[in-house]
This record gives sequence, C-alpha cells and structure tokens, in this order.
Amino acid sequence: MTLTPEWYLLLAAALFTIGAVGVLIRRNAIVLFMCVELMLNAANLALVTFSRINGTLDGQIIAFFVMVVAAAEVVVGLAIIMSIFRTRRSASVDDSNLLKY
Amino acid sequence: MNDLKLPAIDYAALAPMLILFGVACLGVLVEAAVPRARRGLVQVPLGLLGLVAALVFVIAEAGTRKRTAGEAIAIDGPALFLQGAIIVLGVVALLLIAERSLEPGGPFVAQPARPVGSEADRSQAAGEGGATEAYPLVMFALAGMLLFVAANDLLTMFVALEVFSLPLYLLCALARRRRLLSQEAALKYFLLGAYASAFFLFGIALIYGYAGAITFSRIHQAVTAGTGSGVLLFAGLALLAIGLLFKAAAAPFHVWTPDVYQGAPTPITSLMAACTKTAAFGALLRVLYVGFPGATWDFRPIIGVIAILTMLVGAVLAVTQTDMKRLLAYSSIANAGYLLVGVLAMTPEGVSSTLFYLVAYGFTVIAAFAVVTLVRDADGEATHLSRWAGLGRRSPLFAGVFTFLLLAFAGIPLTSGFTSKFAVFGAAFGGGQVWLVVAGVVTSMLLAFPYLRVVVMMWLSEPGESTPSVSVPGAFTSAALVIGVLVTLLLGVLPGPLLDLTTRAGDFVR
Amino acid sequence: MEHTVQFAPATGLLSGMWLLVALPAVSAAVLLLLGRRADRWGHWLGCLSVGAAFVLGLLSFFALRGQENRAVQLNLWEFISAGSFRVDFGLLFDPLSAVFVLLITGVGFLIHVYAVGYMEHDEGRRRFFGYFNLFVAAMLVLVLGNNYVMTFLGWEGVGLASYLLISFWYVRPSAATAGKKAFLMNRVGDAAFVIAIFLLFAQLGTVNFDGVANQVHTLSSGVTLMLGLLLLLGATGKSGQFPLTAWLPDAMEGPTPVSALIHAATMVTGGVYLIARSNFIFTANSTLQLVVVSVGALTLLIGAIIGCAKDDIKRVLAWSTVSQIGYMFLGVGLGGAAYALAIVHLLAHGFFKAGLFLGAGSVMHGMRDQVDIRRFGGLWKYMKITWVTFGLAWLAIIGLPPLSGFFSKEPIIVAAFERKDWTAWLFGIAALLGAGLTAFYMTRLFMLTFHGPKRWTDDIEHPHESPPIMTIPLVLLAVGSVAAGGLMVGPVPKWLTPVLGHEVRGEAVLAHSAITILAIAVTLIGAGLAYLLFRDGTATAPQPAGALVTAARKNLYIDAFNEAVFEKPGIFLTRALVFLDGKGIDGAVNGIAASVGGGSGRLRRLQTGFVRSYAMSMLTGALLVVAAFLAVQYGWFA
Amino acid sequence: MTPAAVLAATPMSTGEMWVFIPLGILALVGALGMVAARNAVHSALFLVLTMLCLGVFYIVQSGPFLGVAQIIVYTGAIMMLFLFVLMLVGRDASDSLIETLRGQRVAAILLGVGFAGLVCVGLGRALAGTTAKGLAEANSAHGGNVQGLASLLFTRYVFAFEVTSALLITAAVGAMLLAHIERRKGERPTQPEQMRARFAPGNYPAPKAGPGVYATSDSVATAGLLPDGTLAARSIPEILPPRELTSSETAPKGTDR
Amino acid sequence: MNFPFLSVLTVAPLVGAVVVALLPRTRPALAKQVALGWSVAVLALSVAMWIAYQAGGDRFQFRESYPWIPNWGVRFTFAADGIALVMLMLIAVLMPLVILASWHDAERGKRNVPVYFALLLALQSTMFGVFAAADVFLFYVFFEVMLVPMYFLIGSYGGGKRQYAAVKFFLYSLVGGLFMLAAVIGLWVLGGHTFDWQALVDANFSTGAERWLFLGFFAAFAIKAPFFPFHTWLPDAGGAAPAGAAAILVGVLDKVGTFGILRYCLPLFPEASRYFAPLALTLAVIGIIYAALLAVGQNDLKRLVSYTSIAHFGFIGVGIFAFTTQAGTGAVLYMVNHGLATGLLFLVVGMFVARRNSALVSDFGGAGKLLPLLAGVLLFAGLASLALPGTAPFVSEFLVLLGSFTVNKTVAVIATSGIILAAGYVLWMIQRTTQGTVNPALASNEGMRHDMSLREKVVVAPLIALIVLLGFYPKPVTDVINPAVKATMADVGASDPAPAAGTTEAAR
Repeated sequence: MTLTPEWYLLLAAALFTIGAVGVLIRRNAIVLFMCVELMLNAANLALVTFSRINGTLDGQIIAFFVMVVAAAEVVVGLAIIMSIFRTRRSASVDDSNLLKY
Repeated sequence: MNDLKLPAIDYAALAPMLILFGVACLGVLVEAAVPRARRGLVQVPLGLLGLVAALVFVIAEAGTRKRTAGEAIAIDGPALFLQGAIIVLGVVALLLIAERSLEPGGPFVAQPARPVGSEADRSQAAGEGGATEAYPLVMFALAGMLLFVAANDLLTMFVALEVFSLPLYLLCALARRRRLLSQEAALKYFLLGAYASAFFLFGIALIYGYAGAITFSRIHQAVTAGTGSGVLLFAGLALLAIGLLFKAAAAPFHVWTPDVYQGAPTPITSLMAACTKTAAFGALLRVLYVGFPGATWDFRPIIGVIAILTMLVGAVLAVTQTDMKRLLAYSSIANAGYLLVGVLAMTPEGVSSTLFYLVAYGFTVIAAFAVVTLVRDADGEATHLSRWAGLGRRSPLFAGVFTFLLLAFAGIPLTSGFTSKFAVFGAAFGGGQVWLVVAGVVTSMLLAFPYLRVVVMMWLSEPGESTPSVSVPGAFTSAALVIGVLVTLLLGVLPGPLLDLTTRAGDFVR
Repeated sequence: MEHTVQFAPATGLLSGMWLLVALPAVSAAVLLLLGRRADRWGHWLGCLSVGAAFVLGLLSFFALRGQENRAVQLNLWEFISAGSFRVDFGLLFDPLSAVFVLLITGVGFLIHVYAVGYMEHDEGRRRFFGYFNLFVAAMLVLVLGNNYVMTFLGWEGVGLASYLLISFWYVRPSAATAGKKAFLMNRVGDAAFVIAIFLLFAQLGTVNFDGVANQVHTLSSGVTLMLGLLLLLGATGKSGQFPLTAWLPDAMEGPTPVSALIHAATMVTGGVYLIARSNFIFTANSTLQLVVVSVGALTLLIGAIIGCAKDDIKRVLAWSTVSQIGYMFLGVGLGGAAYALAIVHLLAHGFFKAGLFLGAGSVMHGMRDQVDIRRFGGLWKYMKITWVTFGLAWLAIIGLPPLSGFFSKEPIIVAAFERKDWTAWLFGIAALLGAGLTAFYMTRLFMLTFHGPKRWTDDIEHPHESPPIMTIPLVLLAVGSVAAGGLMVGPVPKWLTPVLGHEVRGEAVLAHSAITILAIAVTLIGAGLAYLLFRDGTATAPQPAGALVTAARKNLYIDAFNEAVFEKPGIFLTRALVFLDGKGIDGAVNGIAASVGGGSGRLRRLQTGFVRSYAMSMLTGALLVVAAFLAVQYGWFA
Repeated sequence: MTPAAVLAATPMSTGEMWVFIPLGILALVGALGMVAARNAVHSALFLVLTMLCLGVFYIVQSGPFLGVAQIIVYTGAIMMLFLFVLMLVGRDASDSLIETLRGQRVAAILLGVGFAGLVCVGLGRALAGTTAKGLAEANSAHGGNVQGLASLLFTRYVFAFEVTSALLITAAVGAMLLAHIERRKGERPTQPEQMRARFAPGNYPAPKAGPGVYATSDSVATAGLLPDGTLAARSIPEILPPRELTSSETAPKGTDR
Repeated sequence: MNFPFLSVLTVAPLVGAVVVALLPRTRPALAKQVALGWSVAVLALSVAMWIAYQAGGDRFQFRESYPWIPNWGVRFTFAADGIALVMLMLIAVLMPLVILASWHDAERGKRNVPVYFALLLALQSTMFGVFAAADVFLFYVFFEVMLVPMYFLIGSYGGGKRQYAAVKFFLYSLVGGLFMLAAVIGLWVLGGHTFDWQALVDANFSTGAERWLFLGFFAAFAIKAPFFPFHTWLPDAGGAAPAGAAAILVGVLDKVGTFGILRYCLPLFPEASRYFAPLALTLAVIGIIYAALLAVGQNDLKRLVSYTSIAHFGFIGVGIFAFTTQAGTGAVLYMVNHGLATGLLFLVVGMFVARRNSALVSDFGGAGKLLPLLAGVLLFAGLASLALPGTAPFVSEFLVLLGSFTVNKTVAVIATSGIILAAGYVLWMIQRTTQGTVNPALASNEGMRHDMSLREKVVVAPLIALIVLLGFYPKPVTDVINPAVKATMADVGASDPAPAAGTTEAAR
C-alpha cells in the first residue's frame, strides 16, 4: 500500500471539521477558541501539503503568515475573554446571551 | 541564492495605507507619551489629518492602474474608489467616535479592563474620559480596509482581513454604557469572525491547491485554462466566499450582525455598517471579477440564492424588531442582499452600481446611527423602539432627519437609497438577472414596513412619559449628521457626478 | 316609410325657442340660488316664467304653422363630441314637440298658479317653485331635444325634479323613501334608455332623430326589436307602466300640485312621448308593437283594478293615471293612426287628470290634508266650485260623451279592435273592460268624496272652499276637460301627421258604432254599479274582502314582489359583500401582512443569542454552499 | 537536496508513510480529545499533541522551517498563552454534560460528518492520482527552505509581512486595553496622605474595638459594649447594621429560666 | 409662448411649501393666508398655461428638457398633452379650494398648522410633477415622492384609524410602485438605456417582455387607481384622511393610476395592452358593481364616498381599455369630472363631519332641516357623483359607456347597470343623513346650528359652477382631450368600429 500526499489533505479536512464541530459543541470560550486554532492548523496542513504538491513555496509562506496572524488573534481573543470573565466569573459562552432575537 | 530582487514598490500608490498605518502607530505613541487628559485633543486631529492626507493621495493616484509590491497590491479604479470611500466614510464615522459632548467622556469606557459593575466602573461611567486607544485602533482598522480592497492576492487579503478585524473586535468591547452587552458583542464578533476566517483560510488553501498560486491573475488563468480539479476550485471558492460574505453580513452568515450592531458602541456600529461593508464588498468584487469571472455561470446561481436569502432574512426579521440598532442591523443585512444583486450582474455596470450603492448606503447609515446616538435619556441611548414614540413632537428636526433617512432606506426617490437601488437593479437586469431584481423588489416591499413603523412611531404616536429627549449634538455629531444627510439627499437628487466616477472607476486591473 | 326626414334650421321667432327652456331654467336657478332673499316674490317669478314660456310656446306654435317644413331645429352648441360621435345641444320644434310644449307650459302654468295658493303656508314655497320651474325646464328639454341624448338629458332632469318634489317634505320618512324609490325605479328604465342610445350609435353612428329616422330601415329586425324593447323599458320606467309601475302611487307623497303636474299631466307621459317620437322604430317591427300593446293593456287593467280598491284619494288618482297611460301605450303600440290618438288622449288626460288632482288638492286643503275618501262625504255643499269642476273631470275621464275623455279614449278602443288577428279581441276587450273599471272606481271616488253622509271627524269643523287663486285654475282645467277632447280629436292627428305619418285605418272586427255603444255601455254599467254601492257612503274601517280585493289593496303584490326579489336579496348581497371585502380581500392582504409578521416573530427566535447556535448556522450555510458548488461542479443541476 | 526534500517526492515513501500513519492517527486523537475532554486544560494538552504532530508533518513535507516554527511558536508560545489564561480563568470550569441547546450536539456532529464527508470525498475524487511536484526544486532555487521562504517573504509578500506588524501592535494595544487596569495618579492614596487622613481631626487613629463577644452570640454584628454599657458602634464593620440585643441576650447568664 | 410653465408649476408650490413650513407655528393664520395666496397664484399661472395651450397643436406642448442624470439617460423632461393639461388644471383648481376648506382642520387635533398647509402645497408640487413628466424616470420619482406628503397628511392630521390607514396607503402604493420600478428598470434596459418617453414608444420589445413590463406598470396603476381587488386601502385612507386631503387623494392623486395607464401602459406596450384588455375590463366592471354595492353598505360617509370612487374608477378603467375614441375621451373627462364631483363631495362631507365630529351616517339623520343649504350642496354633489345629466360626470360616463358599447356590449351593459346602483348609494346616503326626522342628538349639537359660512360657500361655489358648466358645455375640455386620446388610441393601434348598419353619409 502506498499513500499519496492527498492523505494529508484528508487529514487536514478531518481536523478542520473536528475543529468546526468543536466550536458548536464546546461551551468554554477558550476551548471554543482552541477549536478555531485547530481549524487554522488544519488549513496550514493543507497549505503545506499543497505547497508540496504544487511545488511552490507560497503555501508554506501562507502557513507562516497564519501563525503570525493566529498569534495576534489569540492575544486579542484571550483579552476579550478575560475581560468578560472578570465580570461574569464564567468563561462559558452560553452565559453571554443578553443580545438576542 | 542570496540576491533578493526586492520588488518595485510604488510608494505613492501605497501612501494612503502607509499614512494610516503610520498615523495609527503615532497614535499608539501618543497614548504612551501624552497625558491622558490631552490625548483626545491630539488623537482626533491626528486621525482626521491622517485620513485627509490619505484621501489626498488617493485622489492624486486617480487613474492609476498598476500592481505593485510584487503584485500583492492592485491599485486600480475600484481600489482607489473604494479606498476613497472608506476614507471619507471613515472621516464621518470618526467624527461620531470623537464626539464627547453627548456623553461626558465620549462613547467609550475609560478603562475597559475594569469589571462591569464594580465600584470603579460605576465611577468611570459618570464621566471619566474615554479610552483614547480607540483612535489608533480605528486607524488600524481603516488601514486594513484600504489594504483589503486593494489586495491582489489571497494572502494579502487574508492579512488585511485580520488587520481590520482585530481592531474592530476590540472596539466593540469598549462601550461606556451597557458594557455587558458590549463585551458580549465583542466576544461573539470575535469568535464568529475567527471561525469565518478559518473557513476563508481553508478556502485559500484549496484555491492555492487548485491554481498553484494565490494572485488573482494567476487564479484567473487557471480558471480559464480549466486545468486542475473543479472540486478544489469550487469548494475553495465556496469557503472563500463564506469568509467574505461573513464580513458582508449575508445570510446565513449574518447571524453576528444584529447582536454586534446592537452591543457595540454606536459610533463603532456606524463604522462597521459603513466601512466594513464597503471593504467586504470591495474584496468580494475583486475576488469575483478578477479572480473568478471564468466561473461566473457556476457561482452566480448559488450566490444569487444567498442574495435572495439575505434580502429576505433582513427584510422579514426587521419587521418585528423592537430595538432601533437591531432594526438598522437587519436593514443592513438586507442591503447586503441588494449589494449582492449588483455584484452578481457581473458586468462593468455591476461594479459601478455596487460602488455607488456602497457610498450611498454608507453615508445614510452613518447618519442614521448618528441620530441614534442623539436620542438618549439618563441611561444612555434609548434604543428601544417604543421609546421613540412621539419623537416628532419632541424634536421635529431630528425626527424629520431620521424620517428622511428611513425613506432613503426604503428607497423612496430623491434619496440616495432610490438611486442606488435603481443602479444595482438596473445593472442586474442588464446582466440578465431578472430573478434577482424581482426578489429585490419584493423584499423592498417587506422592508418598507419596519421603516414605516418607525416613522409612525415618531410622528403619529403621542409622546409618552418615557419618550427621551434628543440631545443637542456637538459639533462633531452635527457635522457627521449634516454630511450624511446632505450626501443622502445629493446622491438622490444629483447622482450624476458620482455615477460618472463609479463608471470610470469600474475597471479592475488584472 | 321611405320619405326623408329633414329638419330645417330655425329662423325668425323660432330661433328664440331656446328661451322656452331658458325662462323656467333661469327662474329655477334664481329661486334656488338666492335662497331666503327670494322668499317673498319667488313664487310669482316661478309662475311668470312658465306663463311667459306658454306665451312663447303659443307664438312659436303659430310660427310653426306658417312654416312649410314643420320641423325646425336649433343647434345651440356642440354638446358632446368624441371621435365620430357628436351630439349638439339642439332643439327641435315640430308638431309633436309643439303639442307637448303647449301642454306643459299651459297646464303647467295653471298648476303653478294653483300652487301659489296651495303652498301658501309652507315655509318651503320658494324652494318648491324652484323645483317646479326646474321641472318645467327639464320637461321642455325632454320634448324639445332634437336627439336622443337631449331627450335623455330632459328625461333625467324631470326625474330629478320628480325626486325633489316627491321628497319635498323630506322630514317625513315616507316622502323621502318615496322619492328615492321613484328615482331608483326610473333609473332602471333610464339605464335601458341609455343602452338604447348606445345601440343606436353602434348601429347607425348617430343619435339624432333625423339621422335615426332616415336609416332605421337598414337595421335588422333583431336590432330593431332590441332597440324598441330598451326604449320601451325606459318608457315604462318614466310612465309607471308595468313592470316599473310601483313608484308612481308612492309618488303621491309629494304636494298635490306635483302630483297634478308631474305625476299625472306631463312627466309620466314622457314614455308615451318617447315611443311616439321613436315611432319609426316601433312601426318597423310588429313584434315590438305587440309587446307595447301588451304592456299597455296589462297596465291599464292593473291600474284600474288597484284603483278600485284604494281609499286614499290621491292613490286612486295615481292608479288611475297608471291605467290611463296604459291606454296611451295601447294607442302608441297599435301604431298607425293610433299614435295620434294616444297623443290626443294624453292631452285630454292632461287636462282632466290635472283637474282631478287639483280638485283633490282643494279637498285636502279644506279638510286638513285628510286623504282617506272613507273619511269624506257630502262635501258638495261646502266646496261647490271644487265639486263642479271635479265632477266635470270625473265625467270626462270615465269617457262619457261629449266630454273630452270620450273623444280621446273611444278611438283607442276602436283602434284596438282594428288589429289584424285574434289579438284584436284580446286587446279590444281589455280596453273595454278598462273603461268599465275606470267608470267604477272614478264614480266610487266621486260619490264617496262629495256625496253621501259626511264621515269626517269632528276636528275638521269647517270644510271650506279654496281661495280663488286655486279655484280659477280648477275652472280653467274643467273647461279643458269638457272641451279639449272634442276639439282636438280632429285637428291634432292631422297636425301630427308630419311626425307620425298618415292616418291609415284598418278594418275593425266589429263595427265602429257597435264599439262605441259597447264602450258607453260598459262605462254606464261601471258608473252605475259604483253609484249603487257607494251612494250611501262606506264604512270607515277596513272591511274584510275577497282575494282579488285584498290583492288589489296590496297593489297586486307588486311591492311585495319587488321587496322579495330585489330589495331583500340586494340588502343581503350588500351585507355579504361588505363582509367579503373586509374579511376576504382586505383580510387576505392583512393576512399576508400578519403572516409576514408572524413569520418574522418566529424567525427571530432563531437568533437565540447563543454564539454556538450562530456558529451552527454558519456551518450549515457553509455545508450547503459547498454542497451547492460541488453540485454545480458535478453538473447535478444541469 | 535535503533529506526532507527527497522524502517529499511523490508518492509517500515508505518512511514517510510510517511517519504519517501513526502521527496522523495521533493528530486525530488529539483533535477529538480536545473536543471531547471535559476539562479545558486537557483540551489544551490534546491540542498541543495535535499541533506537535502537524509540526512533524511540516518537516516531513519539506517545510523544516515551518515545522520548527509550528513547534516553537504555536505549540510553545501560543498554546502556553492559552494554558496560562486557562489557569487564570477557567481551570476548574469543566463543561457540564448537559447540553443547554437542544439538539445542538447531534446536529453539530451530523453537520460535521456531512461537511467532512463532502470535503473528503470531493478531495479524494479530485486528487486521486495527483502527482506532487515536490518542493525540491523550489527549495533549492534559493538555496534551501528557509532561504526560499525568506526570498518570498521579502519580495512578493513583503507588504503583507510588513502589515503583520500592525496586527501585532493591535494585539498588544488590545491586550493592554482589555486586561490592564491602570492605577491612575490620585486614585491610590500615598503614604503621607494615608497618615494625614488617619490623624485628621474627627478620625479615630487607634485600632478599633473588636465586636462584642458573648456566649449567647458570636455574631460579628453584635457590637461590643463600652465600659458604660452602651454599644460601641465602631466595633462592627460599617456595612453591618448594629444589632440590638434581645432581652435574653443582655440578661446575665442563667437568669433566663 | 416659451414660458417654462410646467417646471415653474412644479417648483412653485414646493417653494411655497417651504415658505409656509418655515412660518412660526404660533401664527397659524398667516400660514393659511400665505398658503391660500400661493395656491391662487399657482392657479393663475395654470390658467395662463391653459390659455397658452393650443388645442389643435402638437400632441405634447410646453416641452422642456434639461439633463439630470446623464449616465442613465435621465432628463428633466416636462411636456403636457391634453390629458396631462386637464389634470394639471384640475389640481390647480382644487388646491386653493381644499386649502380654504381645510382652514380649521389642522387646528382640531392641536397639530402644527403651518406644516399641514406646507404638506398640501408639497403634495401639489409632486402631483404637478407626476402629470407633467415626460420622462419615465422622472415620472416614477414623482409617483413615489407623492406618497410622502400624503402619508403625513393622513397619518398626522387624519381621524379614526389614521395610523393604520396611513401605513396601509403608503405600503399599498409602495408595493405597486416597486413593481413599477422593476418594470421601469426592465424598460430602461430593454429600451436602450433611455427614459425618454418618445424613444421608448418607438422601441420594440419582444412579446413576452412587453407583457411582463405591462404588468409591472399596470400593477402600480391598478393599485393607485384603485381597481378591484387592490382597492381596500382607499376606504381606509379616504375614511381616515382629513376631508381636504381626502378630496385631493381621491380627486387627483389616484388619477395618477389611470393617467399612467393612458400615458405609459397603452403607448409603450400596445400589444400587451390589447392582450390584457379583457382582464382589465373584467376588473373594472367588477369594480363598478362591487364597489357600488359596498358603498350602499357603508355607515361612514367618507368610506362611502371612497367606495363610490372605486366604482367610478371602474368606469374610467372601462373607458380606457375599450380602446375607442369615445370611451377614451370619456375616461379622461371622467378623471376631471370625478375630481370635481368627488372633491366637492368630500369637502361637503368634511363640512358635515366638522360640525358633528363624526362621519357616521347613523349619527346624522334629518340634517337637512338644520342645515338646508349644506344639505342641498350635499345633494348636488351626490347627484353629480351619480352622473346625473346636466352635471359634468354625466358627459364622461355617457361617453365611456357609449364608446365601450361599440366594441364590447356585455361590459357596457353591466357597467350601465352600475348607474342604477349609483343612484342607490347616493340617494340612500342622502336619505339617511339629511332627510327623515331629525336625529335628536343632532338637534342639540352646537355645530349644527350654523349653516354654511361664507368661506364654505366660496369653497363649493366654483366647484358647483364648474360641474354645471362642464355638464352642459364640456367642449373646452373635450377639445383639449380629443387629440391626445386619438393619438393614444393610435399608439395602441385601436380604431373605432364603424357603425354596424346604416350608410356612412348619415353618420356625419
């Protein structure tokens, strides 16, 4: 049996989906956010794999940028979560539903 | 190796963005260097000056058609027009943001880190000067938007997306009053925004896999050549579109809009409604018109359905809204649908009509939110619809202005709302998309009802005891309001010059 | 009839014939517009204008006699014009119009004068004269118009005047209702009339009398029949003929001079005028004539039968009018010579019926507006002039020679017997029967009113004669009743020949003299029977009666029929539609609005406020969008 | 040509396969574990596992720089940040098993299966038999992976690269804004001020009396008694109302019955 | 004469509106006087225009054209044919009378008086515009903007369910307008990106496209007119609007619908017009009968009058879609006459309502005894409304029925039966309000003690005079209308049928 690089893509798709589903299932805002990070990572894996398939480095560059962006995003996101936690003493996103309908 | 050929960079073309980034960084320095009490005095002129300077450069570049910075940036008609639009709308929104007379200390909380409801929080609500960090954040956001509409490859677009999103997430959390709502809005916006950008990113990955490159011209070549797997192309395009449609607030990716619009500080809401929408549609135009025109026949029905769904959701849900800001949010969703109708014309008229619509809508919506900031009681803005009952008696001028804006939203002639709708519907009809025009017309009927309900509330109901007064706006808000209303009127009565401009600006560089 | 009808342009005196209409019209306008300021002299202005019109009519009449072409028209201005359609505001003075003009202005003048006295104590006298003048003007337009549209204009004008005058005492609900009823039933006829005009235009491209007359032979018989039936329906409406008869008796709610002028002498004969005017159409189709004759015969019997059972003095006279106009319809339906005979009867009827009504008015005037003949009796002692004049008119109407009724009615009976086939017997006998019935009910009326024991209540202490201003017209009309018939039966048909064609007499199934004798005999029998029955008065309370009398008292159930067939379903329909409009059509619209609102209310629940739900909707959307794109890619939609 | 580049030749070499299969499974386990773990810290650790696996994959796929960056930046820095915040805010806040949104879980899983199925099947069909070009050429063009990336970074994507600085500034400003409570001048009294306030007229500089302690009542709301028998208001916290003693409490012990 | 009548007429009332609106709220009398004076001046100008119009001249006169939005080919093109001219004249005549009649209307609700009159003038401006426009876009703009002042007139100054009625009015019209917008866009795209009326008339469309475009326009006009079954907004709006506004609404504003059909649907889409004519005729005829029956069943005077108007619009519809010169002329004439008659009726009803503070028929009864003059005017207005010969509406109704009879007997006959029903509802109304025994509640009502004031007399007198004058001598109007109608019928490709029998010579 031989595996082709597409398996990386399938793995990436699976990870992406798990992350996407995780966002729907988990309630802790931080875990939710980690799920998003997983999705970004999955995308990165796909990018790197495509980079290999296409034989260009652009994919890797994008993945690199994604890491930078993710870092910034994490900071902002965690800051927001922190500020909410300070008031509500809860990190559950379900508790934040004053805005509705 | 080791001889890197640095790409030619046309600094003049990039100047607007560079200026805004520079101003933003300066703003951060100001935060560090200037005493708190005087920061506002420095930040506002700094921001305005920066925007004006950027606008000057945008105007100076008029007519440029080139790609620069290693093909990462495309400076062409739509890009310049949209940049100009974003800057001008940004100026107006900045005026609202800078207003301090309506509420002691301005619309932002002084120290967002303080827990809501704490002793310190109560004291700061009373009138401590608001966080001036907002100004550099706004500048970053605007700069990101400028980049977003000029990005010529998907990576730059992604980075730009994040550059303007992150400050907005933060800005949403800064409201002085009702901070719980504000923080909640920020959280929702952030989580869903990150979620959407993950989709966007995966889309980029697939497109990259399809085309082997991420510049739009290369993607276009790949699409027209038809090499590569269609699955990658279409799944990628779908995911890409989701990311953009999220920012554009199209159904079913609109869910964040009402909550965030309601929770965010109203000036920031107006910034989002006007500038973010402009940027999102600018990018969408570029992606669809430059990157994927070869797939028009494939994506048009699907995005068409999304457009219809968007118009329907916006119109139908607006009917029963009881909060002014939420109502405007749903209206903004519906307007995203109309904009999509224009985009889907896939003709030069489609581009120019969409550009026109964006400007027209932007000014109207900022003015509308400006009025929302004025209607307030001791508890801050009184956004519940029932509180607006009889406002026409209390304050005929502002009720009249707001009525005019609502009529513009409803698309009554002699307002920009009508001309812009006419433009996009005309373009769509010309592009053979009659079904979208019909859907647009039908939803316009539905959408008229909520607007009319507000008008009825204001004029035909008797003022109740809880009808708040309308604050006398400060110079900034007045200016924003006057500009918004005048442009709404002007574009309704004499849309010719702007139409000329959009027609001339309608050509993308590939 | 192949001769060409041609109207000469008016010259000389006749070019002033517009004044005929203008005089009363201006007077009406003055009276109605000036309001109370004209209260003191208004009635005199009213009389004067009609009198002047009468004089002008006489002068015009003589001027016409001097003309070679006895049809003179005056087109005043272009009335309506569109495409190929054009009608002028045009007047036509020809023998037929002339006769009517004289009747209207002459009798009208007398009644105007009478009304000055009759309405003396009514605060609305000026208004009354305004309406009265309006009526005269409209009636003159009716008979003077040189095209069907002008006729229709007058036709509706008199309808309006009739409405106004019937409901003159509008505070009385019965008067208001009666006026409305009259107008509505007339409108039914009017609708038919106006459709006839449309049909004329559609077929012939013109609605002028000369144009129609000259081209009527080109029409198919079906069209002629249709045309005739429509005109007839219009005529029955105005003339209170079957089937549109029910309004006329109710019209007696108006002041008595109104009944005399409008609902006896002039307006109600408009139908006869219309048919006579359209003689070229009716003559062209024998089926049509049969229908007209049938309507006439039926109505004359209906009127007579109901007249026998009524106790209200004016109602009896009203039904009598219905019956007498039936005779006229019979006449015009018979065609040929009988056209002129009908006109003669019309004129004579104008005199004696006006006299009868005015007499009745005089009686009521003296009896505090009591109208129930069972409450009269023995009045001859108290109001001599009224008694005499009324008596003469009575004799005239029952057709006793040598009074005018005999000369006008008997030839119609004869003409009825001159029909070609068995219908001669049918209509002849009907006409005879009608004569007998007329004699019966009129005698009953006369006897109960003026003779027999007094039956009035004690509150009327002094029945009295009316003032001279009322009795003088009575006398003049009585003279007319006596003499008019004999004087007119010869010259009038001859005078009318240019309009109605030459007198062509057929063979009667009975000898002329036999018919005459029969007619006089039935008259005497009827009158005698009534005399015997009612010479001693009658019970003042309603008496039980047989089916026929009960039916007659209830107007042969015509009102009941109308109510059951038109009024009740109409009310039901209206209510149903009001419901339908509110709940159905408007309900549908509101329902759509409500369902949008409801849908919105339900949909907004989807905006739960949970960020995870939002994410789910985004993922769902993503799934669908990706699926759709892949579907497009795989060509699943193709 | 680096070994990694050889490794990336298509299709997977046996060695790569032996790396891919276990690590792939491990990555999946990590992802699933992250979603499934009730404790947020466990989730984070599961995610670290996945990320490490991915880092290895990057290296295997001719992206040594990226792989290292993944491990250092992502796993090392970003995830530590996560863990840090988790420790701060939600360490013990494990999700309850009861789902508050009805049907959310089932629907989410169905959606996930659908989405994954769609994308995987699509990708599988689309890419079956695709030959990967490999990065050997691209990497060697600039003399290596890092150099290649660098050249791209500073040529084609230089503007994006520069712009990321804006992101980082934003992040810093944002974190400051939302997390840092600035004690402003004047908000916190200085030592001399505190002293001055303590000895200011009207204040009672000495330690305050403790609350009264009685055998019948040890509530802090019970004021102490001054020598004269009156209640000492100062002996109880300001926010508590002085409690009136009931007669039985004030009465000497043993007299209540 | 090259005076730019049409643009000046359109702008002048708007300027007046601004002036009046800016007058201080504390001086209502001044506002009224200025508004009245202004409208009279506009009337004078309109009369001058009427005189300058050459009845036998070009189809479109007073043409002015200025560029507006060159990108879309939109121009400020004003031009009036006979049809538009008479409608403009009608507006100009009605407005001063309505202002005079509404003298105290605004005060009753303690509302802002100057604004009321400013709204009226603004409304006049938009109505002038809508009739004078010869550019489809311009027409559409006025068509929609017209709603706004009317909306506030109903909503702010009306009675009863004014909010509901105003919203309903606005939404109905807007819905129609949006259908039209879609059609306008289609017309523009398919017609070669021009809005010029003449160019669009000359353009060719495919059959399918033409029919859809027709439907778009027709929907708007049928709602505006209103035709059955789009009529339910009118009774509510007419019932809630203040009498003056109702007179304008029903008398003029709704005529935009029928005017639009004549000016846009027929010439632009002749084939579709012929194709849909049976449908339109059916709706119109149903409307005549249906609305008349409903009018009988109403207990609210203003609603009743509204329903009668729906029936009248049915007549106009019949006249338009019969496609004969007579019917067309009749229809246009009907638009004018109905404006006068219904305007009068609404104003008189308004005078009753102002006295009684109620529009319910059952609140009246025997009013003629107390207010003989006003009752007389009501009667006159009612008679005019039922198209009694001698009043202007007769001529138009006659022509409509005559013209339609020549081509479609069934429709004409059914429509003619409507005149019976018309008598029914008018007389029934008259009887229940002014006749019969005096309602005791009425007798004790202070307002009922005063018969018509001089102001009210001045309001009704010109209308009565015009109704009578045009009833006997409609020529001045028909002369103006006839060529325009003939041209319209030529556009639609219809010709009058020749007489079925008879010689042609006799037809002269």
